[in-house]
Amino acid sequence: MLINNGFNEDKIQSPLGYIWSIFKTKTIAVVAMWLMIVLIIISLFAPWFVPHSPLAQNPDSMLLPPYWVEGGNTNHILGTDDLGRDSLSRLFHGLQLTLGGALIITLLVGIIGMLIGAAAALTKGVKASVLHHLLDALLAIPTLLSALILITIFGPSYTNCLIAISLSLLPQFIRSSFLAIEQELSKQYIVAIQLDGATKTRLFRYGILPNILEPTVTIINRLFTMAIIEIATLGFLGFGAQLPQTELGSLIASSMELIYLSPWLVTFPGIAIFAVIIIVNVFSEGLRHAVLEGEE
Amino acid sequence: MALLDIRNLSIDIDTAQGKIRVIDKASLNIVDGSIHGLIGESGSGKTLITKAILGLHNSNWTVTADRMFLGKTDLSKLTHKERRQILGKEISVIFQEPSSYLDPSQKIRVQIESVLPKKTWKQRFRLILTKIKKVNVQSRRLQIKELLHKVGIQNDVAVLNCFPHQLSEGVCQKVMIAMAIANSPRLIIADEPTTAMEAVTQSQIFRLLYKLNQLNNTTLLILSNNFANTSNISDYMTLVYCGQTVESGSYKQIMGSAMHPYTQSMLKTLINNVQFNEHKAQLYTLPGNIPSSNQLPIGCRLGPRCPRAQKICVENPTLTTKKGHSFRCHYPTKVS
Amino acid sequence: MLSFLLRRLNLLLITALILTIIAFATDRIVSVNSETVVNSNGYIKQYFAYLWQIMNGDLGYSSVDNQSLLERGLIFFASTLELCFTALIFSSIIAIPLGLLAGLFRNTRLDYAIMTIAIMGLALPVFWVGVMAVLLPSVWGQVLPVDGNLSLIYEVPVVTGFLLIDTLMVTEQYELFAFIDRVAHLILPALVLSFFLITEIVRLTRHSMTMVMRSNYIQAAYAKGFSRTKIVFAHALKNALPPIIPQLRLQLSTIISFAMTIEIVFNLNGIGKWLFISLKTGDYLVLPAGILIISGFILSFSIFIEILMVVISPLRRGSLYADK
Amino acid sequence: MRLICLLFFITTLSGCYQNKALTQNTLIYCTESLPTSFNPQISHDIASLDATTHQIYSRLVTIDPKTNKFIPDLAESWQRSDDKLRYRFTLRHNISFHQTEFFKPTRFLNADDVLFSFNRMLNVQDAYHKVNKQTENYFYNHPFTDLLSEINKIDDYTVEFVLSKPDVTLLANLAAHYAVIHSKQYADQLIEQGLQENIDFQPIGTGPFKFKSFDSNGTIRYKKHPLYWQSMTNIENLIYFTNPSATKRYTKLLSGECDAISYPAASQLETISKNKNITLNSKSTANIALWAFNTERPILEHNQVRQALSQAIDKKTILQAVYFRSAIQTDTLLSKQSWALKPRFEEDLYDPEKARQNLTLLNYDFSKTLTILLPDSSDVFNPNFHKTAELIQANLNDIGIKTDIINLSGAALKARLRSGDYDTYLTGINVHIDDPDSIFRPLLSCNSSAESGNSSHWCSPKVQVLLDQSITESNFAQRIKNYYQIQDEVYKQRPYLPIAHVLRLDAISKSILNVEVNPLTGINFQNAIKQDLN
Repeated sequence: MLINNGFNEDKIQSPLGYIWSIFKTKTIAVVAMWLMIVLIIISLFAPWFVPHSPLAQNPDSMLLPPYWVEGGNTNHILGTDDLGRDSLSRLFHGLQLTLGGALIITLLVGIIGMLIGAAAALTKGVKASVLHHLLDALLAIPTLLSALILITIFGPSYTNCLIAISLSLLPQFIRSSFLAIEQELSKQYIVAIQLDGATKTRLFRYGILPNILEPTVTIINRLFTMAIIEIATLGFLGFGAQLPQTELGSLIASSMELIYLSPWLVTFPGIAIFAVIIIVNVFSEGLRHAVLEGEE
Repeated sequence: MALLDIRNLSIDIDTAQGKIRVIDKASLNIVDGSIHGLIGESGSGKTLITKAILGLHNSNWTVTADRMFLGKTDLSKLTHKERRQILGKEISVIFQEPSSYLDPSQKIRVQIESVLPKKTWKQRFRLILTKIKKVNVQSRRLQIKELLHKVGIQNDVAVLNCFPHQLSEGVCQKVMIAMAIANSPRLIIADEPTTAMEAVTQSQIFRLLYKLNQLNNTTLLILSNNFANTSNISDYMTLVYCGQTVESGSYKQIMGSAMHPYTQSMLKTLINNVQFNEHKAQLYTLPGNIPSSNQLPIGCRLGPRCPRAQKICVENPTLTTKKGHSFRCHYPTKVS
Repeated sequence: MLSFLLRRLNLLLITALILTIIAFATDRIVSVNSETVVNSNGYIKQYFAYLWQIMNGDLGYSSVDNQSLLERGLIFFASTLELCFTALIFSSIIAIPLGLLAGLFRNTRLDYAIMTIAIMGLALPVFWVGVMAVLLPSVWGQVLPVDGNLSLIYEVPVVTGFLLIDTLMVTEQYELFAFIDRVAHLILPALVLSFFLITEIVRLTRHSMTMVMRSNYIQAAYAKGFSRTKIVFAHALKNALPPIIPQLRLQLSTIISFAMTIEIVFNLNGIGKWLFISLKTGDYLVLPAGILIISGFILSFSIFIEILMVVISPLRRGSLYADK
Repeated sequence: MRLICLLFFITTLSGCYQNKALTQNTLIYCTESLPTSFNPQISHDIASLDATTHQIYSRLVTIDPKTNKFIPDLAESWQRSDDKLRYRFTLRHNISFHQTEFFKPTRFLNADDVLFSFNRMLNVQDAYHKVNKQTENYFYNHPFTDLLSEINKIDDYTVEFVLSKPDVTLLANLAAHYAVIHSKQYADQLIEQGLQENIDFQPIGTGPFKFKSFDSNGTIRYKKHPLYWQSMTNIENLIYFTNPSATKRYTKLLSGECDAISYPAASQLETISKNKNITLNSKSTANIALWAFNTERPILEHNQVRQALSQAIDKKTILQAVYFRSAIQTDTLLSKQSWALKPRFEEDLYDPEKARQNLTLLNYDFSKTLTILLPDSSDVFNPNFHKTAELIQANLNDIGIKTDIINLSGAALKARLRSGDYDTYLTGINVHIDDPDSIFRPLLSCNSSAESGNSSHWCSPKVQVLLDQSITESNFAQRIKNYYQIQDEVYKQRPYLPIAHVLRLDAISKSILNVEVNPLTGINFQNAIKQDLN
């Protein structure tokens, strides 16, 4: 049986198009992608989605269970907290802070880290070695500790928590992007570009950037995951978002004492964090596979 | 008598863009005791053919063949276990870049030992005895030493105690050959054994292979992209283009009366090297490029580049065989 | 070998110096915050004085209970290490076989199943799992302790700081019960910490195994007619496992970071809880002490691993002679 | 498969991890906070009292929990002189102090010890008077100063208390937590060693349990005092463990790691009362949660404004959401048990509409944002300040007042209080002595600072005079009258909005019997017995 019947007159697909065509075949990853888009939309436009204001108290319906449990009602799908505030609305707002914060951090750290990493990889001598040792030292400080230091200095607040997490994740990201770029630099075609007399920027833009897609997807995914976990952790410990703000971690912390009375209040935010991380990871894993297969 | 007889071997690979037929009806007939050259440009599918012979293909390959016999065993119908009995004992393989084909975490000694025939229980018992009583039995050490000497490694002790990354490519290849001949197989497949080696080492290796063929009567299948180099030691040759075996025959038949335009073009490059051209004249090549694997033409894959191609070439030509000289071409012509 | 050691030591020194500068800066800033230090000396002079203090093993004293921060910090850190170590063993036992299987049967259902479990491990926020574990006793009854280092019944004097060892030293008094109690207290937190570690180890093992199984020498081994089992055990494992260690080393600071959170949630007396409680009570001086203890450990441990790898792995011995 | 093995392993291991032989004679009490010292003379917080009063020390007299009458303790008997100015106490013989690693008593308790214990508080010249800087402590020498003129040793086993004026409260004072008896011999030994500070941190007493160790992780260990003169418990080791999280404490009670816990979270009460293995012990206290108005702020200067704001607060919801069942709604500073409480028709003020109208009438500036200051951690009198603040915020929002919640802890909070930079403050007061003065003085006295209680910065000369008069007032009826007047004034001026009187709660495993809880002097394990439930 002949498979290639007729001359293949399709245009040669662009690499990105090719990756996309591979990605499309991975159903789970595509589903994850759509879920991610939904999540991002929710976190961007949370105030327009929620049925109730996250701060609106209702003394008549305190500690309602979710609607499928006896005693719950459909007005509050996920029930209410101890002040009668709607859990679903608070969850959406929590997503806005947690997921939104993580996105901002990822974007910020991603760009800055990539630039510094590239600069470190492309320069040699004193500058690079100073950067190196500084990175070594910073990497030896666990992110939670550096976040605690920065928050102690600046004082606890949501913004400061984002800044602290960015700063504590930055060294890790620089290191990973540096390693990825350096690995790429040792390859033959980079030498060829260098021999062409390309400038550093040109080398980076055309030689390196298109070829570190796979490691970049991995480290950005990791960065994002860590950012979410850190935001929630700091929120939980009381160093992040302060109380009226409904960050997911601080939601869990503030409902902890109610765990025997209304375990849903602790369960749902945790599941939300869990789901967000799973979705992002499945998406990026699918993307990574597509990139890998595309390169093969 | 044919040691290896393959007819109409096809390999399809599943990719994201659908199935691609990478090997299209390749045929290979290797005479016992001969040196057979399988010649084609890089990416023409030589290695794929050997992988199919060895049965080392991935799960997303579909291998079909009308006939695939090694001596009297049908290679296409072997179970895993039966195949393992043949590999290493009846067919051995030598690869290009030999250092990467040696386990980096084991010393050469261990690696060679592992391919030697399995110890019987009696031998093992003796081995234990040696350790206790220092009884002098004919040890494996001696066996290994002999092997290494056979492939021309003199300082065997030093080499045996090395890790692969401490040795040069040439020595590694010799070790590989030593491991390949350890079980005196009937067929040795050498997959571009000299690529990326210095000229001196290259000729050493070739001489070694030639010697093996002459002394032990081992059949050799040498895969190469270098027509000039390989043709010198080959008794028979098969040319591959884009997964299709285009022509195959004895040295004399190929060199003297090549029928396929691709073979002829190869010969032209060879002859042009021997006879001096005019000053500043262009060296001969076929026009065009090798198509990429997802853009293969139908029918005769040389079609778009063939100087004699016609409409009918979009169909795959049938195999024509005359006195062991076979080719696939709609318009075969002998060039004087 | 000697020159290699010297070079490593040199790197260690420079990095350690940078760390002391960071710790010094933190110390100054938090001191200003708590309005205790008025020092007219120049910063450089102050820094050298601080450095001298550190060299003498003096990281200052707690402003709350006036105890030596170094001593307290080290005792707490020992507990943290114990947790990390238990979790590491725990997760290695589970994750390495899983990772190997996933790498071996890459892109099969088995692989997907294992990787799904692995991703879940990362996605579960540790503090949340810790909070949910609080519900266990109301479901299980008196089965597993969910809080604290050791049952208060046992009085174990601090000898090494590692409770697992210290409890073994009081067997005369409590037989093995103190030790068993300690192990029981470690189970839940170590399990939670292993979630993250399992993810990491499965990923690393799988990747390493995939790389090895794709490599030429495995192809060669197949061509030699070796059975799959023999190939995996004789060639693949030996090459796939060592690269995991340095990779895991890079995760050390993340692991400790997670362990610190777990300590706070499970109320374990580790360095994380110590820092947390001290910060809450306004004892900011623990921060520079914490930096020096934790980062000092991570640094020296990294160097140790690097040397160890050079000793045990033939491929890396090349770096003894030249930087590649 | 692996998971099943693991689970199996865990269950087998955990099944035997608790050793019955060791747990049998050990009682673990999990508390909310650490004691500040081990001397109830200088530390009056409930955690310190729980850890010391009944466990380490004895007093001359105690109050029978059943009859509420004074019964002898270290004093065998006492006589009052006819002029009601002299009380003569005969001490029990053969009372031994604790023998510990740091102190080996060579004699029994005698009059010197009693004299030393009281002189430390009363006599400014005493070598121990200023030890541990407790002179700044408001409560330190207050109850006795005006009451006693001198204490005399008649003989080794007789002590005479001479009052400056006739006063019936002496016995009550001697039964209070601060009247514990220390060892003079130990004090002398410490002076020799130059370790005077240790008297409050490595305590020696005559109580049923002797102090063994304390580490800053929050563990206090006591051992049974083998020479205790009263009936003995079967508890050899008494361990206190501090964990601020109520959920954690309850979890540990369930997992068998604690035998009793203090202050279970209000939200757990329902679950606890359903649990058959746990007894819930609740006692009403005078501890009160308050919302203080900073009267120095121009916007809150007017008492009508404070009244109106009080009307806007829905206390019922606060009680429901924050306290569940662990408190009683109140509108007075004094608890119902207090003899000085002025009976008043209990009215629920809550009327937001009227509050808004009143404020509008008063030309209240609605555009101003009110600040609500609150401590970061919970306290005995309020399990969740922030939630309370959020409810208040919602209430005020209903009548159109914007609020800002400011959450501070430790030093930052103190500094803020000192600076007076806040409009309102969520606070409360912990009452140690069953006397109205102990509530009124810190909250209302002009001399009391915001840190020590008067966070309203309210100073009324009239109330101050009444306060000072009442302490020295020997006529009980007059005293009550004075306190009624004070209550009227407070009600009118509203420097504070009282929210709730809190219950003292302890959850105790059914395996522990005979635990007594006195809301004023703390928990008592003297007669506690641990039994095997299985």
